[in-house]
Amino acid sequence: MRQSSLNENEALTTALPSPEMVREQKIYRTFGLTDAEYARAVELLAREPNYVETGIFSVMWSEHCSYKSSRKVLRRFPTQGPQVLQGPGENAGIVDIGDGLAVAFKIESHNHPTAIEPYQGAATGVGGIIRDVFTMGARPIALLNSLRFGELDHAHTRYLFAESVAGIGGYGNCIGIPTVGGEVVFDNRYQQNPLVNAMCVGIMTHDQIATGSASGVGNPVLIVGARTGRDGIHGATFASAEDPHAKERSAVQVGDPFMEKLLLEACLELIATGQVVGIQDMGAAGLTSSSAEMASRAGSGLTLDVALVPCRETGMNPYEIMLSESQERMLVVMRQGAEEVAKKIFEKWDLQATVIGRVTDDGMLRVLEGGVVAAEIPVSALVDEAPLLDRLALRPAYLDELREDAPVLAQPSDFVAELAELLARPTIASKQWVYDQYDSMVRTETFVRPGSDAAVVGIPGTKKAIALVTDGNGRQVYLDPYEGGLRAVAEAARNLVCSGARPLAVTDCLNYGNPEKPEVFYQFERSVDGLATACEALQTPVISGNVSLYNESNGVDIYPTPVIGMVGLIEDRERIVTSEWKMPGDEIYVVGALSHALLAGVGGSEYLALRQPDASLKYRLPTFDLEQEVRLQQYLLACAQQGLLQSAHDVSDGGLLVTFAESAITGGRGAEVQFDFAVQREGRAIESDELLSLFFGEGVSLVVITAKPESAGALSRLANEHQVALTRVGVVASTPFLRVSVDRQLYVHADIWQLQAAWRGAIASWMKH
Amino acid sequence: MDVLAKIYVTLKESVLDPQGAAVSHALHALRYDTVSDVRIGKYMEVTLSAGSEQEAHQLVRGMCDQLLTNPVIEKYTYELVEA
Amino acid sequence: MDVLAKIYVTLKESVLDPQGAAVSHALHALRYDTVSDVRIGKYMEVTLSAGSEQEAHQLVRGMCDQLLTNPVIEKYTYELVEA
Amino acid sequence: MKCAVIQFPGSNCDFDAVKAIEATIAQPVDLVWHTATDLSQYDFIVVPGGFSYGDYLRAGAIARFAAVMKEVERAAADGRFVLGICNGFQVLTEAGLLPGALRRNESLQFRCELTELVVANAATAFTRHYQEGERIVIPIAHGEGNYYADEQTLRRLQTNGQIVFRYAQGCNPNGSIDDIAGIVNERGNVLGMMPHPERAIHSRLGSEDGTKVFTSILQVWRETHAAIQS
Ligand SMILES: Nc1ncnc2c1ncn2[C@@H]1O[C@H](COP(=O)(O)OP(=O)(O)O)[C@@H](O)[C@H]1O
Ligand SMILES: [Mg+2]
Repeated sequence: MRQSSLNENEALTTALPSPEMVREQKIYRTFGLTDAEYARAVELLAREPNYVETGIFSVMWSEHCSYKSSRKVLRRFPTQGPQVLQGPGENAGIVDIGDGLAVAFKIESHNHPTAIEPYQGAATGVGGIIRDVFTMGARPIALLNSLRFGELDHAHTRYLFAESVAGIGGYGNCIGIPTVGGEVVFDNRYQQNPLVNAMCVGIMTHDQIATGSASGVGNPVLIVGARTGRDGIHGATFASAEDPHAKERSAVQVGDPFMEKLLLEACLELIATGQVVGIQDMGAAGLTSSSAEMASRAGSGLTLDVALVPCRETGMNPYEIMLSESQERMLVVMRQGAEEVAKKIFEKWDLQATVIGRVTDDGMLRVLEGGVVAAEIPVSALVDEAPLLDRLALRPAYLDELREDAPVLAQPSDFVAELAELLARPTIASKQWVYDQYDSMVRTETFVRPGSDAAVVGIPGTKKAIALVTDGNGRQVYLDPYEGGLRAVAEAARNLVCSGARPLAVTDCLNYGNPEKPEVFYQFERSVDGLATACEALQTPVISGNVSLYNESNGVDIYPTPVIGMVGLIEDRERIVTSEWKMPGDEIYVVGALSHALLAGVGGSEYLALRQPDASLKYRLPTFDLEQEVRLQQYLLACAQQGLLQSAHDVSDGGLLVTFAESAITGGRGAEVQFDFAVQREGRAIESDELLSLFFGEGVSLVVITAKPESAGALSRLANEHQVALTRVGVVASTPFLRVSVDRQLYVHADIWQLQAAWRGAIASWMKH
Repeated sequence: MDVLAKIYVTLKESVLDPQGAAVSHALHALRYDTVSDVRIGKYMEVTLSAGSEQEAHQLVRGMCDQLLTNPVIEKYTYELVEA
Repeated sequence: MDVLAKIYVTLKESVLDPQGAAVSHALHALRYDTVSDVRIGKYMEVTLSAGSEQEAHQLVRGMCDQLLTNPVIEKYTYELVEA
Repeated sequence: MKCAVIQFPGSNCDFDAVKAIEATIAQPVDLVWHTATDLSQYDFIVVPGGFSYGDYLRAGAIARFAAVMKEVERAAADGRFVLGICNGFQVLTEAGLLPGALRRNESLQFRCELTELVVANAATAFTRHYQEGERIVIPIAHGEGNYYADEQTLRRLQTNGQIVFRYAQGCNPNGSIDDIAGIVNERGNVLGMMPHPERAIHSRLGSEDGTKVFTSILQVWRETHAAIQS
């Protein structure tokens, strides 16, 4: 197979620096390889790597591709369960939803590109995650996005936010996959490092599952889709660079959603022929990582000739072709002799499918340029021998300085004004300005559009539907990495349950600062412990995910921000539950320990951040009761499945009053709500702290549900069975007023249309600036 | 003085221009066979007043760098015309 | 001969240009106070070969009228540069 | 009534249109690839929504040159029914089958929401089952739906009753002149509209008000067909 020696190659092919120059001038450092890593590469090769090989090592061993900081920690996640058909390790995870059907999903970050070219950065993030899903043989049916930006009073933040949203919409709308949900949080901690995490969900039959494995000696390897240009060379390396602007050195990729739509259709048609051995999308580190990973999974080798790769630009050398991050490309291994099948299908879609190499059995990734060897590296050296770090983790001092007592906050004289102000905070306000820019309805299966606790999408040809959500709360994870981790998973699952869905599995996007700082690494480890524990308890294994580190600028790290993407199953689409209040006369209940809600305080809450911004990082997060949470969720699910719920909405950002207000606004209905603590308190009057904790605290898992009066008996029987606290607190009114009193004293008497104005218009009015 | 700045923004050569590619393809389908390349960019006309030609140059360059283009993927040229 | 056609497409005067208005607004916010008007159009570079200059003109006009512009809302001018 | 839904590269509401035809009027329907050169067997042709050819250059500008468009033109000339939805409307205006043009939304943003429409002409083949002046809710999803026609054309549309749907007062989502959401050609057999009736055929989707577009056509077709046969 080997056609010429490496020395000849140097002379013959390119004018790239020699291996000696790479060593002597320490060129590897500019690629992001450390001295020790370079030495290790020399050892593994038993010679000095040439320029191309050095480039290949550097991207494969970058944080982005090798997960060298995080890999060990990620092993703590539970990944198994009867529903799991494909766990982590492939392009996307897959869970069974019965009837021979399965759902594939994954979430991925595109934070660094977005910081410097928000439209294209966000757009190509969406493009990448869609490829991950259709690579598995699944038809993408829904997208979600989880976003973090600085505060909107900053012009540059508004630019980043507006362009990112436009880019996400631009890609998803064009390709015809509905964007059905997500979240947006605004906090100055993200001003320099916005987070854009995109999630894609696809549907498939069990027999369509494709994987990214290059097996079968002699099988042809094809590159399909877009031509290769000099886009984003070394993007993977720079994604791990401290300063996102360092990435400017490499070109940012421009996405072509039209091309991807064709690629998607062509690939699904190709996979359906049964002639595909393996298929993998080309994301970070392009041809290099896709080929190495495919060979590694099969324990095989690959020989590729870059001269056969269709290029967009002239004069591209092997280094550039191997490292290009041009979008909308895939690597496909076909059965021998089936090349024509691929070519025919791709021709119909006006796309190229070009054989560029073969599968071998010698475990080598061999790159030729017109038959001449340009690089030759054992696949195992790139993948299995990639560095694995034991980063130092140190408990940050700030955690021990957090105060346990309640912050001193004056009791507001006007709770309605307080509530309106909270509702107008961009993090809490309606995200309609965002999701109206997304086509959330294409495919005509979106039963619950953005705006409820979770989105719900129908499964054609069945009675089933799936519920989808992303959730994360960086400030809470910062205040308590472990408990914050628990909460992130619990909240995602709770949102699914509130829509009537049984949570199935998790995909996670772990966004953190610089892992070389022991304090940041501690946050990472401890929060993963929290996430893992909650996933275990809620029986939602992690089936796919993504890690984004080095979200840091000028020495300031973002909050540790794990984002949880979760999918749940609704067996009967007639049993979907939404969050808006429905009928006057429906009874309102709070599920969960209300008595604790009085005492848990406002630590970690949006309310504290609003009232005392300086104190918002100084008070402890209330502790979280995971067992209680599990029972609460099982109870809600049982209620939903028996059709007892008219609405359900969990208490999250902003606390209980915000939850009431949102259900009132979206339902266009007021309510009469009365809490009665007098008896249990033996007449002692409620204190100001307790009132604030009840109204604005975010410490205790609570869900507000409404039900028809005749359901009362069944609801409380089930509550006894599941040992959860259920308190009837009021009724949905026929007037548009939300009235809330505690121990017979009226605190809130709000016109819901006024609340609506505050809530609905807030982001739009910022964006008019 | 009143100036009309004509600003031409194009994608950098190395950056993919999907729009240009699609149009090129369409022109071929319409039998414009001799077309070898199409790049699509933006054309902006900005009318402004400035104290001097030099200031006009400064202003136009400023707005191009700050707002009208993103140097990561685009480049621009411009002309000034007395308006 | 190889020709580069530089084509400038703008909205007709009678057609509102919301994009221009938005950019103008943004420039004012950035304190470019002397900007009085912004119009935004397209700039296209088409490389082609033609037997003569006259043929090049014909080809470019043809593709502009047929595909590159919509006469209901747009107008265009172009220049030919020897490539 | 035989129905066709055209597929361009980049169409993405093609399957939704098929589903809607099956669900509302249960007539035979085929997906027809853009290279097709014979549509003579079809009575009703839908040019669906999406981003044909990426909507690059201008929405619909490239699709209008697809081979199948000659056949769509022929169908229109024959008096058969053509319905352009969203991108389909853009294609039909670019092709000159309908007057005017669709510009970028005034907000410069893509918009997807349920919009309230008023049926401005309930006498067309496409709106027979609505009441004149009826308010209906149908979703939109577009970035370039801002309808424009010069004054003369607009006046002609108005006097001929060619304006079929208007956005309800105060609900114009894109800046269209005279709140225009959908128009027919003079002959009345070609309708273009930005809102998506195929997305409004079941309460689960938020509205079923789009159903009557399909049932109207079927009824008119049946009447003319019966007339021809007798
Ligand atoms: N970036 C976004 N894209 C799409 N939908 C969004 C986005 N941000 C928020 N939403 C939608 O707005 C609603 C409220 O979001 P959020 O306040 O995060 O809900 P919750 O507190 O229940 O998690 C949800 O339906 C969510 O899907
Ligand atoms: Mg919620």
